[in-house]
Amino acid sequence: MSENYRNNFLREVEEKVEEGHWVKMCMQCGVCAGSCPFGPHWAHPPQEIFMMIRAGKREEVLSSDSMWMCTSCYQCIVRCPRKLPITHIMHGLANYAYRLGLSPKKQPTQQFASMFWNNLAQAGRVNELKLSLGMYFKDGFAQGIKNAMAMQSVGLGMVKAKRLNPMELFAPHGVKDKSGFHAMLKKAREIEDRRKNLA
Amino acid sequence: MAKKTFSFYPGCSSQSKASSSNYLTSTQSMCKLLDIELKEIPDWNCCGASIGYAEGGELPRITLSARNLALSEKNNPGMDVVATCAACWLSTREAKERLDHSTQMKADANEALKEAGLAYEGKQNARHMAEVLVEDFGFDELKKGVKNPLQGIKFAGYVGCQTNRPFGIAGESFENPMYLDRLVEAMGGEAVTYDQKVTCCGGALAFSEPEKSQKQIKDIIESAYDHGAEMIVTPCPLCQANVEIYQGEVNKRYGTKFNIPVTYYSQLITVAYGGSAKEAALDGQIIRATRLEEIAKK
Amino acid sequence: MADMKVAAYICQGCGLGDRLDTKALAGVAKKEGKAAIVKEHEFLCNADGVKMIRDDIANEGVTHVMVGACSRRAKTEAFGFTDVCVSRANLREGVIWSQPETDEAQETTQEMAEDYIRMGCAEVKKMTLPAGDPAAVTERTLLVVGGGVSGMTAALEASRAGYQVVLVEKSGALGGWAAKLHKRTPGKSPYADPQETPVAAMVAAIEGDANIKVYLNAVTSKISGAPGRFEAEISTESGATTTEKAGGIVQATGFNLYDANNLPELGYGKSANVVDQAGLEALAKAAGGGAIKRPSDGGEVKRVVFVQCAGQRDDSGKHLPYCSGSCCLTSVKQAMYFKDANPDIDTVVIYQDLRMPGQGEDFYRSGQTKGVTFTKGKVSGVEAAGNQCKVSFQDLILNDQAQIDDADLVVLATGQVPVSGVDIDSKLKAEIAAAAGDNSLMEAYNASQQEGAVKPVSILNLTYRQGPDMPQLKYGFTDSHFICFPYETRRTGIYAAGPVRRPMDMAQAVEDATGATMKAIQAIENAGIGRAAHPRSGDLSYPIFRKEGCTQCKRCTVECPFGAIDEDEQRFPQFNQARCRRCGTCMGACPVRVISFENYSVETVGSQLKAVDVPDEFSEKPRILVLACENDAYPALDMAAMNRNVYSAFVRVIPVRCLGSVNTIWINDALSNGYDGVMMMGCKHGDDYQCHFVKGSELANIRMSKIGDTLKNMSLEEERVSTFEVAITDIERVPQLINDYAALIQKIGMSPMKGF
Amino acid sequence: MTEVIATNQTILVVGGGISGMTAALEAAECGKNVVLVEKNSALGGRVSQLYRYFPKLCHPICGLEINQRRLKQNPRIRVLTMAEVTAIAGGEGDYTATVKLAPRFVNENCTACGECSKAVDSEVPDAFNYNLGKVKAAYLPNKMAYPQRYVIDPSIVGTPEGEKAKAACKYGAVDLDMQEETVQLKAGAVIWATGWKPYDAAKIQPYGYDRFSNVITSVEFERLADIHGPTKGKILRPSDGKEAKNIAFIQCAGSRDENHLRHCSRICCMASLKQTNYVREAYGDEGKSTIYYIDIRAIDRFEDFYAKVWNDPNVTFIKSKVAKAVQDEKTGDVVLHGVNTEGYHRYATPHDLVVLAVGMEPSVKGADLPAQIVSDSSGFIEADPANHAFFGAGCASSPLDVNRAVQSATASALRAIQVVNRVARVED
Repeated sequence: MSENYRNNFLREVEEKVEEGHWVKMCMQCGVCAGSCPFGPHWAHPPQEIFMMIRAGKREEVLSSDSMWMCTSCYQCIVRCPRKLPITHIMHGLANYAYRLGLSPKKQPTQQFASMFWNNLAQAGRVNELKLSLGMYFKDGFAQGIKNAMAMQSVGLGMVKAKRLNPMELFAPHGVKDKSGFHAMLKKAREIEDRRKNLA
Repeated sequence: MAKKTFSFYPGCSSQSKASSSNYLTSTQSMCKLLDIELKEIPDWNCCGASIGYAEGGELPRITLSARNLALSEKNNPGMDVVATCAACWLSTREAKERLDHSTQMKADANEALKEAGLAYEGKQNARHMAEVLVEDFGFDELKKGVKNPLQGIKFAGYVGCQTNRPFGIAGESFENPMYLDRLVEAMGGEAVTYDQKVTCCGGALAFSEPEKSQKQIKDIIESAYDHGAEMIVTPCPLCQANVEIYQGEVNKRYGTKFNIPVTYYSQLITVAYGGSAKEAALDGQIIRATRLEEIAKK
Repeated sequence: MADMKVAAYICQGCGLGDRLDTKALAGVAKKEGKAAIVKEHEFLCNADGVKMIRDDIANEGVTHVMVGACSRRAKTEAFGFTDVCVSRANLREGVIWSQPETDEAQETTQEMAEDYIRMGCAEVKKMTLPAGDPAAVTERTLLVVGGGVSGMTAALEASRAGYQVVLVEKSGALGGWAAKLHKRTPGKSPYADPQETPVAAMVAAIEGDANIKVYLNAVTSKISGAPGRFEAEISTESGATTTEKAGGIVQATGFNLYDANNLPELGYGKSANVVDQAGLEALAKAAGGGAIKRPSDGGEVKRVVFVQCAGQRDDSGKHLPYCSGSCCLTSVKQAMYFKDANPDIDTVVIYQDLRMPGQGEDFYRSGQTKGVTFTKGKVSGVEAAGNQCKVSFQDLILNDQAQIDDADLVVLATGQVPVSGVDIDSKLKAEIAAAAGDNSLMEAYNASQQEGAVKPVSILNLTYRQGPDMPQLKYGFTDSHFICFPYETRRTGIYAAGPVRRPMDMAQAVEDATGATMKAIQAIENAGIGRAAHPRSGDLSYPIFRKEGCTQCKRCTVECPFGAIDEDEQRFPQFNQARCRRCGTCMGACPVRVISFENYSVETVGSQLKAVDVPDEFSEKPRILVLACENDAYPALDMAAMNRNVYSAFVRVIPVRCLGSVNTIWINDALSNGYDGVMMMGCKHGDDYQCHFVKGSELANIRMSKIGDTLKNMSLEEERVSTFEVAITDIERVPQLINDYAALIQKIGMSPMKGF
Repeated sequence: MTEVIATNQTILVVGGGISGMTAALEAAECGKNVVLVEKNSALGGRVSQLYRYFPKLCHPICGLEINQRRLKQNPRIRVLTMAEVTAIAGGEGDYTATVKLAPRFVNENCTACGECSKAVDSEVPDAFNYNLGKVKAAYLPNKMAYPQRYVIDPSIVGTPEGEKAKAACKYGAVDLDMQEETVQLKAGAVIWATGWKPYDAAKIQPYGYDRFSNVITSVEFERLADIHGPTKGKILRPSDGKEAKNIAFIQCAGSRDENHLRHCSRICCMASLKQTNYVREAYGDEGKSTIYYIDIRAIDRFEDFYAKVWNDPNVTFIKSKVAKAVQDEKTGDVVLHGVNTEGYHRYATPHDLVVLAVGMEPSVKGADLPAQIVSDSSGFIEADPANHAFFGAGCASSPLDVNRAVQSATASALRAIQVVNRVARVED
């Protein structure tokens, strides 16, 4: 309890979380909470998360799955009377929680999000087939087959419309300068970690 | 009007045989008809979309777009960058704003780009194809080229999120942008008023939490139907894909009987300008846009 | 009156010619009105019509003009003759616009018009031209009581306008509350940071200003006189007393902070580390921009908690019920003291509603930018824990019972308590409350009257009959009750400024003091020419008092809403014209009718109501007298007429300055002259009173409640006299009231007093 | 040609609302000569369009009546209506103002008998009622109008309708040949009492003021409640004229918002609290009000008023900035969506009518005034030595309630008097 309402966590967020320095500007009007299309699914809406950060509720915030509800629709950003970049703060918190390993395990969007990144980071471009299959098989092979069967109609429809290419598995799209691309991302990560005293 | 040339950023989903390859095809046809030349950014990479955040983090994500912009500056100098995908445009423009706003961010990004032998200066604007149509042409100008007006077809202009917020098309409101409706009218079609025009389709959760996104999709289609739409038109590949391909799933989940075509503005223009169904990539529809096909036959 | 020559002019414009027999009206003016000159004109208010009247004044020696045309509220420029007495018979709004345009109505409409002509002629004959106060003098000096920012502002602004100033400050130095501040909240763009206080600069300006004479360690031990001729005895601590003359007074006596010792539950007095806002300013001053130390042990301050609304906005009845309006700004400013010195210090402001209006929002944002954090919560307690404090509160957003257990400093934002002297109405207020079943005030009052009870000390020590200080409005503040007229208090020529009027911050105090000075200077100028102040500004008439005949009943001295009337050595009323607002309440109060105005008197009204032709009781034409307040009821009748809202043709309306000026003799005369009913239309009274003379309508109400006996003696139904609260917007209600009353009269029947 | 006598000892007051009238009257009652310039056809400004004042719930036109009487009997004030200051040259103590006078097409012969209005058929939007209704194209600005003189709308001048009006006037008051005039006048000091305007509610897109008929502004609500308003004081909603008994008040509609007005407009909280009384007055216990707020800013004695409303069982307070309003096409009800942040409660609540407590912005931003004037980030005129003898008064200087606006106006009168007194001392 002694952390209660100390600014330690607020300072941590300001230092390490994308756009975290905005958190202190919230005036608790709640327009973000009311504007989010997935609002009802948030255990703690953005404005409440901001208050929790000021109240020093570190664990509760970072282990919450609320941030993972964000679909980047930007509704909150355009309505915020204090112009807080809420979408990015949510992404930033999610990313930070994930890096600390505090984010809820098996949070599906989190799995998808990291899968998506790894997918693009590999080839420089997204491989939609691998991505979808990856998603289906994230909970193991049997479940994967089930998922794949369930979505078969969709998949086939896509193939028929030439909008999903089985060959992607073997001859995927990608950037040519893979080494440069990888080096670039590696470097970017290094710098970010240095700036935010991460890792 | 004089020929226009842009540095083109198609994005992952608009590659050939990718989920919105029909967007690419119809865009290319549309540009031919409008005398727009698209110079693809060589060796462009994924923008990271907004979903990349978990693993990606801030700087790596921004660097992705920085690389594309750097490549464009290098290979397609003196042009605006134009994207067709909402997410690609948003990420690129957002990245550009942050890079240009923060000298440190720019320095850091360039430090990373150096590894790929590239440098970002910030010479070019990042625009969406819809902006080009609205701002560089304008509805009256676009109207002129119409050969086969889309007479009597009722469209629900579905703008969605990322072409609309936080930047949107200049002079448009976030809650009720009118440019798609005007575009539809310019092509001789009829635009219906409905209340889900800017509702999020939940694309980001389509894979991970389908029940959530499909609720969104249902609301959107329902409202479009209730207000008399027979076709939906959108500027965003993710919106298009979600709203079209999951209709079967939605019907299963909610016992509905939706079967409404979801098209791109580029397909409308191509058809209205006298392009063929093939040029408009109508064969790329999973739910056939028969009314458009009929007109395209003329 | 010597060589009075009455001329009556009857207009035929605006349909008067079509709807009325103006020839007959002219006949009435001549025969009954005894007008020497009577003229009709098809368009009286145009240049030609006005010229006609002017020529008669110039060439025919006309001294009294009766204009039979539109309402006295219309065409004032055209008919605003200043060199003769003018009465207006309201034939347009009062007759043809409020009566149906039908043949049946023709007869009663004409009768109405003829009566108004009779009334206009009768009235004007009783009027004389106000001569102004021959004794009018003025002293172009402003007395300012209180040397804080408000008082210093008043002094400097008055001097800049070319007036002399006497500034009296109770303490040994100028500056007041502001002098205790380390910094002030910003009063200008960009509203981002605390600013230097203006005290030093103002003190220097005052010392360098030959127009301003300053008395320190001094009080006003006695103030007598009136606007233009106040005399103030100024006593200094040393015991010396000097007398200063002044034309107007600004009272800027400021406030004290609410005593935090009343807040033990918030830890005050229990820990040296719990301070009020003044305490924090002292610490900040001591630190002189350096690190503020923890009072208990001089230790380093790492966490500060600001508790808003401490002992304010209190519904328990124990503390201040109001909001002081400036504490949120102050707490943010004080939090900045810490943040600007060392951003690592945590500063938390616990608030219920953050009240930083206007550009205060910028200051709020600036506080957030600097890292001050804000929590919507309600603090339940503060306890000392060694050199730190435990603050318990309900977090209203997160909805938990929370605690901050290591605060090095807790700052209580207590409120402003005005320094306003003696509540001269406390007994009256207690009586009113008691009548409403609440005895708390009466108990408090009685307690204050006990032997040895600490009596409040007067500030102004006015020698006024009605008490030594300014009347207080609420919670001890000497604010005006009016929204449109923030400076209209009940003491002409004396204006409250700054937090003694209303809790406020420095920026507002400066504005307020400048406005108060404006009013004081205006009072000085008005006094010089015997001109009335608001709301009858410019009025040169004043109460003329016939000493012989006065029974010394004191009603006038007690009832005057403005304390204008004192008592002389022989206990006769002593009128102070310059304090008088010309409402006529004294005239209405006087049982022997020895008080009157040149252009408004018992006769000007009495003669009108007697002039009305009252048909006999078989005519089925009752007569109802309407005495209407000229400020609200009369305009409402005009606007009702503009909307063509029809009302009974049996009423005859006489505008009065205020219901307070209504003398019961008018009621008696009306009834004994055979009127069937009297309606009195005045403004709302009570807490939210709308009477422009503060107490007029209330007094009238009290007087009329006593009229019952009179009616009994005349064996008349009590319904025959009724008072109504009317607002200026009642354009549909007023005609309805009239018609309902007319119906009621029909029901109870015609007055038996007719024809006696 | 309009004759205006003015010297550099004259005080020019720009704006004839309550602040301008007050500044002019206080100065004139101190013996100064004043020219009062008002761009509308009658004095009174915004307050004359209010039904009641907080916290007394008295009627603004009551004070207006007093001020008009003060004005009528004071020869030192010259009033110019339909007049706008277009330029000011010179310096402190010696200004020359250029004033543009728009034609009223009715001269001083007008007796306000109303025959011209009866004669014409064409109607124009009723500006006094925020265009909620229409008036004849020959009209009296309002029932309290000073000067009490009709106006012929330019739209009918040069048309048969205009001729009808002219023909109907027996007094030669209708003058259709009136031209725009420009006059120049001297002044020693200038008081800018140009007042405020309600923020354009259509810009607050989530509330759909431009799309939903049953979303109105707080100033429009005042007209609905007023006996002189388009509904004669009945609170009926625009879509279907149904009695609006369940009314939502949305605070900070434009104010405290980086996307709109950065400042807090100060009055809106009290205005909405006041308006809940209108609902009670009209419908008793059937009238329900809900106030959606961020902070209730009822400072000083206003707290009493807040406490009273707070204790009214028919009024609900929700700490929330409403996210979105949607009008139901069938019922006409407006559903408000959002989250009560006191403990996180999501709501989607239907109301008969939604009132936006729109913010206050200067009706002319400091930068747009025809003179060099220092103003703050919102365009309110600041007290600054660089403004020389230009003084802001009332809501031109800050978002203020009426009481504070009048205080400010009274203060500005003294500042102006200081200047002209200096001029006088030099001259004699």
